[in-house]
Amino acid sequence: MAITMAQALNQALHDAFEADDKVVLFGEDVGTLGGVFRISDKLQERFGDKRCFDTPLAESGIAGTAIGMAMYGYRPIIEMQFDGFTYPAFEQIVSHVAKMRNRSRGTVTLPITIRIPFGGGIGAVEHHSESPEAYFAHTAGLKVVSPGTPSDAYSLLTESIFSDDPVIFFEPKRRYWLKEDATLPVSTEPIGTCVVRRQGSTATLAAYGPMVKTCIETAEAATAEGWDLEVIDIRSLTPFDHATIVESVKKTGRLVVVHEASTKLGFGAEVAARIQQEAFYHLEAPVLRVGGFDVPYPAAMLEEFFLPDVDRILDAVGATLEY
Amino acid sequence: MAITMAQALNQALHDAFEADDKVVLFGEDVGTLGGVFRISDKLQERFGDKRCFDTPLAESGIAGTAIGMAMYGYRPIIEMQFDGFTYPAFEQIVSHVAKMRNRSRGTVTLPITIRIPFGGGIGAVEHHSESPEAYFAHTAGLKVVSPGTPSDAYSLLTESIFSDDPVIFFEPKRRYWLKEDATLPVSTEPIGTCVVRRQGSTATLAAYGPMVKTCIETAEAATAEGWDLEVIDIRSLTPFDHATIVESVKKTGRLVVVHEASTKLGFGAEVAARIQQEAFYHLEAPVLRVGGFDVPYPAAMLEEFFLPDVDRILDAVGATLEY
Amino acid sequence: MTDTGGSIPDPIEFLPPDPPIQILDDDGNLAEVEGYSVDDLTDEDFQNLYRHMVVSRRIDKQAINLQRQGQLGVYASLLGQEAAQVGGAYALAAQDWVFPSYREMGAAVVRGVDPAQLLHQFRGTWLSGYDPYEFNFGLLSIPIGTQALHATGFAMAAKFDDRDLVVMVYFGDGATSEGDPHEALNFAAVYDAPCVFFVQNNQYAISTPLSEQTRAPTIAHKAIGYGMPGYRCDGNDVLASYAVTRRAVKRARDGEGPSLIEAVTYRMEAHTTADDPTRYRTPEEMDEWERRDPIARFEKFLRAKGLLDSDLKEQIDADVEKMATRIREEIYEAPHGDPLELFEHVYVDPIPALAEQREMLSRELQAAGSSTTDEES
Amino acid sequence: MTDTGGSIPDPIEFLPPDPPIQILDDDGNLAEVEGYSVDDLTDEDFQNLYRHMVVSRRIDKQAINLQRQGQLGVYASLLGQEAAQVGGAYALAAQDWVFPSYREMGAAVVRGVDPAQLLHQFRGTWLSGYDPYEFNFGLLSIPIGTQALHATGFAMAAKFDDRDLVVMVYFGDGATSEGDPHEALNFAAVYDAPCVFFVQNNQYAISTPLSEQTRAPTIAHKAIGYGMPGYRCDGNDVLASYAVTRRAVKRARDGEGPSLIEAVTYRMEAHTTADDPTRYRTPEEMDEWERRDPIARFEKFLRAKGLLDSDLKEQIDADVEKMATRIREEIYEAPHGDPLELFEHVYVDPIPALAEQREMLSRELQAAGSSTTDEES
Ligand SMILES: Cc1ncc(C[n+]2csc(CCOP(=O)(O)OP(=O)(O)O)c2C)c(N)n1
Ligand SMILES: Cc1ncc(C[n+]2csc(CCOP(=O)(O)OP(=O)(O)O)c2C)c(N)n1
Ligand SMILES: [Mg+2]
Ligand SMILES: [Mg+2]
Repeated sequence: MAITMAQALNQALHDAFEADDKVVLFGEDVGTLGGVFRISDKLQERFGDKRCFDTPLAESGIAGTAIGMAMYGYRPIIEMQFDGFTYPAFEQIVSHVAKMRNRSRGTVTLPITIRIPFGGGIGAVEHHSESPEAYFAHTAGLKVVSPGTPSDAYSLLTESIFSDDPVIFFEPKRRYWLKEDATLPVSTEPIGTCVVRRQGSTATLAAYGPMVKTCIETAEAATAEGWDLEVIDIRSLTPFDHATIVESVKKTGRLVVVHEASTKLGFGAEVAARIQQEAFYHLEAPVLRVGGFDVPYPAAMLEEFFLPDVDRILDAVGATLEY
Repeated sequence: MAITMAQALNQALHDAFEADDKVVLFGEDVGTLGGVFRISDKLQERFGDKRCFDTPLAESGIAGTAIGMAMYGYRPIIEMQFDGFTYPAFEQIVSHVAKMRNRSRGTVTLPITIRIPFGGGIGAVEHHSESPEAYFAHTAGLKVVSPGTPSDAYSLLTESIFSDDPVIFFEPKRRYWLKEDATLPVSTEPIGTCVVRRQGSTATLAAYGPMVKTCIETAEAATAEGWDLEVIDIRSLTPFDHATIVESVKKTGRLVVVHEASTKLGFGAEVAARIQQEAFYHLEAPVLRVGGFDVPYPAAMLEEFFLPDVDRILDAVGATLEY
Repeated sequence: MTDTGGSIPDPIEFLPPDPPIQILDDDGNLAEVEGYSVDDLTDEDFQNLYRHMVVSRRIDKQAINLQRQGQLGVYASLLGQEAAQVGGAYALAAQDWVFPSYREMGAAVVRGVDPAQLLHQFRGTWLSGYDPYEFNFGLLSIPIGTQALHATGFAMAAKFDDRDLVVMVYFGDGATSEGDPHEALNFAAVYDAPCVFFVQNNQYAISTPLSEQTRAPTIAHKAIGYGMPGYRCDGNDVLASYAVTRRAVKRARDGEGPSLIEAVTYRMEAHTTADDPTRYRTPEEMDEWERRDPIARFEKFLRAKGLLDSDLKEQIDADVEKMATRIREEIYEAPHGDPLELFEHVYVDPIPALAEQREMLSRELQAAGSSTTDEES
Repeated sequence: MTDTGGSIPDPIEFLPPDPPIQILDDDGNLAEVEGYSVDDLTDEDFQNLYRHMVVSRRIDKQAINLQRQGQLGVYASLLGQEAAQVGGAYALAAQDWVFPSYREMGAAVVRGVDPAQLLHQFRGTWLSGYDPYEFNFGLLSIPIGTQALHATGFAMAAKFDDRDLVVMVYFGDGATSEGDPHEALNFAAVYDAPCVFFVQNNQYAISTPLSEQTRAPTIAHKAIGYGMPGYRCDGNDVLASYAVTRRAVKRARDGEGPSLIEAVTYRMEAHTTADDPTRYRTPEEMDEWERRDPIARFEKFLRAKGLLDSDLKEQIDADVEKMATRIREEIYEAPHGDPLELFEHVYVDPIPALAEQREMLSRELQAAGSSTTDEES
C-alpha cells in the first residue's frame, strides 16, 4: 500500500501511544489541531489530553518540562513547530537534555524525542526552512536522526521514542508527502547504520533526510552520462556509521556528500574529515561537499538557487571524476 | 613591556571607548565589578554608566537589546559571562544578529561584538569550560574570531568592535594571564587571515585561541624527536583563510588540527574537509584532528584527560608520519 | 540599600483599570472616560483613523486573494484587529518607532509603509521589502516575541542619547508565554526605557486559545510584575485603543518609563492562509465577534457625528479600490529576485568563501542561460 | 468562550500579604499570624529546624575552608540563608521533590543528602555526587533558572499520574530575570501543576543588586501575572519560611495549583569563593544583616521556650563538629575520578565513536602508567 511519510509518522505515534502509556506528546498546536502538518492527527482524540496536549507558546518551556516529565518516568515526545523555532530551546537541549545522563553518572536517563520538521523546498517564509542538524550533531549526548523514506520514518521514529537516550528527530518536511509502497508496522535498519539505497561503481553520493530522494534522482539522471552512482542514506548523524561509507569508497574511490544546510561546518564537513582519514588510500579524488551556500536561507523565490539539486550534484560528481 | 591577554583586552576596550562614544559595553556584572575576569575593569568608572552598565540576569535580553541599540546607531559590545551561558541567547544570535543585514537587504547593519570567555583548563565547575565556537562558525552572517596572543587580543578585539559586521569574539580564558612583550596600541594581521607562528617542515599544526600556545609547546617538544613543526594560528574561523594552510601543507604534506571542542563537527572538521579538497595532491597523510572527546566537558579533576595536550598532539603527528 | 522585607508602597496604580477602557460602545456612542480623553482628536483625525482602518482591511483582503492566486506564499490577516493596530499606531509621533510582528498591516499603513513593499516578504521576492529607517518601522518579525527586545534596546538607546523618541512594539497573546517578551519588559522597566508594549489579545495563538496560554486574570495584570502600569482596553474600539496608547506614550515621552497595553480583540480570519480554523473554533464564536466589528462600530460614530456621508464614503472606497488594484498589479508584475543577491548583503566586508560560491552560482546561471539559448536557437 | 474584555473577578487574592509574613521578630518573640500557623510543629520539630540550620552553617564553613585548602575548586555559600532554605524544605513530605540551584546546602541537609557527596560537584571529582532518586533531590543546577522548568515538568507528570507529590524549586532573585522561570511559572499555572516556586531574594546576583534586577514592587508581585498567589516572608525567620511554604504546599497538594514564594534574606558571604564582594557592598550593609542573623534569632526563641539549654547546644555542636570532621576527611581522601568514566554515562546505548576514543585514552593511560613504572624502576 502506498503511504506518505506523514502517514508513517502519524502511525508510528499512534502505535507508540498504544504500546506504552508512558509515551506522551506535547508542543504548540499538536493537540486539537493535530500539528500544523497534522503529524499528530487524532492522537488527542484517541488518547486524551493528558497524553497529547497543546502547550503555551514557549519552546524552552516545552523542552524543559519534557526533562522533568522524563525524570518522573514519562517518555515524552515534543514537537518544535518548525526548525527555526528550535533555537529558544537550545539551552535546555544543549545544557540539560544532552548532559543529564552523564552528569548524573547514569542515574537519570532522559528518553525524550524531539521532533523537528526541517529543511526547505516548500516555498515557506523566513525561519521555516532551516537545517540546524549540525548544531546537534556536534553536541555530545544526543542522538540525531533523519529519515529519507516513509518506512524509515516509521521505524526510526519508533526506535527513537523507545530509545532511553534523547533523540533529535529531523523530519524532512518537503518529503512529508513522499510515497512508498510499505506495510506498517515495519522495522528497518537500526539507528546508527547507514544504508546503501542504490548500488553503483562510478562514485558514491551520501545524504540524509530530504536529499536522499534528490540523490536517487541524481543517480538516475547520471546514467545518461554513463555514470553508475552508489547512493548512501546516512539516516543517523549520531551515532554515525562511517564504516559503510568507507566500504563504498573502497569500491568507487569518490564521494560527494549532500545536504541543505550551509556547507561550512555542515554535516558534510564531518563526513569528509572522517572519510579522508579512514579511506585515505582509497580516495581517487577529494571528498566533495554539495550543501547550501554560506548565507542565510533565502526568500522563497530564490530557494531553488540555494538548494542542492540534481545539476549541482552532477557537477560535483563530474569534478571528482576529473582527478 | 610584558602584558597579559587580560590587560590587552581591557586596554582595547578603553581605547575603543575613547575613540568613539557610540561604543558601549553591557552584560552581567561588567560595570561595578568590572566583569568576573575584570576584563572591563574601570570602564564604568571612567566612562559612566550609560557607556558601561550591568544588566539584569538574562542573556537573550542582553543580545536582543544589543540589536535594538545597534539599529539605533550604537556599537554595542556585550559579554556572555561564560561560554556555557551563551545558549539562552542562541535564538537572538542565530535568528537576528546573524540574519538582520541580509534580511533587510543591507539597510540594517549590526556592529555588535559578542565577547565570550571560552574553553577549559582552569578547573572550573560545569558549564564554565565549554567551546561552542562551531555553532557560530556554522552560522552564516557572523564573523567568528579567537586570539591566541595578547597582541592579537588587542588588535582583533579592536577590529571586531569597529567592524560593521557582527563578531563573536572568543576569549581563551585559560590564557587571560598569558604574557607577551608588546606595546599597545598594536595592529596585527586583519580578521580573515591565518598567521604562521612558527616555521617548520615536518608537519603543520593549526589551532586557534587556547590551543595556539599548546601547539607552540608541542613544536618545541617535537624537536626532541627530530621533528620540525610548522604552527599556524587560525585566529579567524569566519572568514576562514584556508589558503595560508594550503601553502603550508604544500611544504609539509601533513596537517594536524587542534581544538578543545568535541572533535565531531568541531572546527577541525571544516579545516580537514577544506584542506583535503584544496591540497589533495599535496597531502601525504590524511588531515588528523585532535579535539576534545565526543562527551560533555568533564568534571574539573578529569579535564586533563579530555583536553588536547602536547603528548596527544605529538601522537597525532607521529600518526601522520606513518603514512 | 537592601530590602529587609518591610512594607512596600501601594503599587495598585500598576494594576489595569477595571472595567477595561471603552470609549465607543457597540453602537458607536461616545463616553467620557476620565484620564483617557480623545479631546485632542480633530474631525480630520477621526476621518484619518477611519480611512486607515478601511485601507488596512481592503489591502488585507487583497493580500488573501493574491495568496489564493498563487502570488503570495502565505499571508497573516489582521481582519478584526484594525482598530487596535490603527488606534495604537496613531498615537505615535513622526520620530517614534514601531517594531511589528508579522500581522501588523494596520500599523504599517498608519506609518506610511507601502503595502506592496511589505507584501514582498510574503511573496518571497526578498526576505523583506522596505527600509525600516524610511518609516521608522522595523522589519516584520516572525520568531515570536523576539522583536520586543529589539524595541527595548532601541528605546534604551534613545534614552541614553537623550532623544525625544518613543518605541512601540506589537506582539500577540501567545507571545506573552515566551521568554523574550518577559526579558524585554524587565529590561525596559529597569532602564526606564520609553517603550510601549502593545499586546493584541486576539484570543488565539494559531489554534491555542488564551485560556490554555495563561491563567493570568488578564494579560495587563502582568505589568505589575515588572513595576510598570498595565492598561486594558477594548481593542475593537479605535478610540479606546488610541486613548490608552496616547496615555502610555505620553508617560514614556515624559521619562516615566514603559507600560504594557492589552487590547482585547479577535482574529476574524484564519491564523494565516495556511490555517484551517474550523478545527478549533465555532461559527457561533465568530458570529459574536462579527457583531463587534471595529469598523462598523466606528462608522456609526462618524455618521452620528456627521463626519461620514455617502460622498466621503464613496470617495474613500474608490481611493482604496484604486490602491488595491495598484498593489495587485505591482505584485503580479514584481520581478523575481536576483539570485546573485543571495550573497550581496550577508556581510559588509567581503568574504572570500562567499565570493567563490557566488562565482559558482553565476557560472551555473550562465550555463542555464546559454543552454536555454541553445534550445532556442 | 473568548474574552470580550469585560470586567474580571477581583484577583486581589494573588497579591502578596503586606506586610510580609514574620512570625518571629528580631528578638525571637513569636507572633500569631492568621493563616500562617505553626501549631503543627512539635518541640522536636523546633529542635530539628535548629539542628538543620546549625549543620548547614557548619558544613558551609567547612566547605569554604576546604576550598581555601585547595580541596574544592569553588563553593557557593548559603551563609545567612539557612532559615529560608531549611524552613522551606521542612514543609515538604517524604515523597515530595526538590529542585535546587547551586546554593542549596540547607535544603540538601533537610532532605538527607550527604554533604560530602554533594561537595563532589564543587571538588570536581565528578559532575555530581548523589543519586537524585535516593533523596528526591534533583542535581544542583548551575545555568540560572533552568531547573524551574524541570520542576514544573516533574509536577505536571505527578499530576497527570495522579500521584500525591509536590515539587519545590529554589532559585534566586537574579533568576527571575531569565526567560526560563517565566515560562515555568506560566506552564505550572496553565496545568495546575503542584509546584512551589521558592525564590530566595538574597538581594544580589553576584554584584548586581535587586534594584538593578527588577522594578517590581516585590518579587512576589510577579505571581499575579501568572494567575497564582504570591507569598512574601521574612526569609531570616525560619518559622515564617516554614509557615508560608506549608500553606503553598498544602494548596499544591490539594490540587489548587502552584504558587510563588519570596523569602527576603541576605547572602552574608561572597557570591562564591571566587568573588570579592568588597567591590560592590559596604560593611555597614553587612553589619545590618548580621544583626538579623537567622540562627541567632531562632536560638533566642528556643531558649525562651526552654527548648535549648547548654547541654543540648553542646551536644548539637559536638555532633556537628564530628560531622564536619568526617566530611573534611572524606573530601581529603576522596579518590580522583576514573578518567575512563568520561565515556561511561553519556549514552545508554553503545556508540562506536566513543568506544574508539575510550580505547585511545586507555592506551594513553597505559603508556603513562608504564612510563611511570619505567621511571620508578
Ligand atoms: C519562536 C516561535 N515559535 C513558534 C512560531 C510559530 N508560530 C507562528 S505564529 C504563532 C502563534 C502566535 O500567536 P500570538 O502571539 O497570539 O500572535 P497572533 O498570531 O495571534 O497574532 C506560532 C506558534 C514562531 N513563529 N516563532
Ligand atoms: C544562564 C546563566 N547565566 C549566568 C550565570 C553566571 N551566574 C552564576 S550565579 C549568578 C547570579 C545568580 O543570582 P541569583 O539568581 O540571585 O542567585 P544567588 O547566586 O544570589 O543565589 C550568575 C550571573 C549562570 N550560572 N547561568
Ligand atoms: Mg494571538
Ligand atoms: Mg541572589
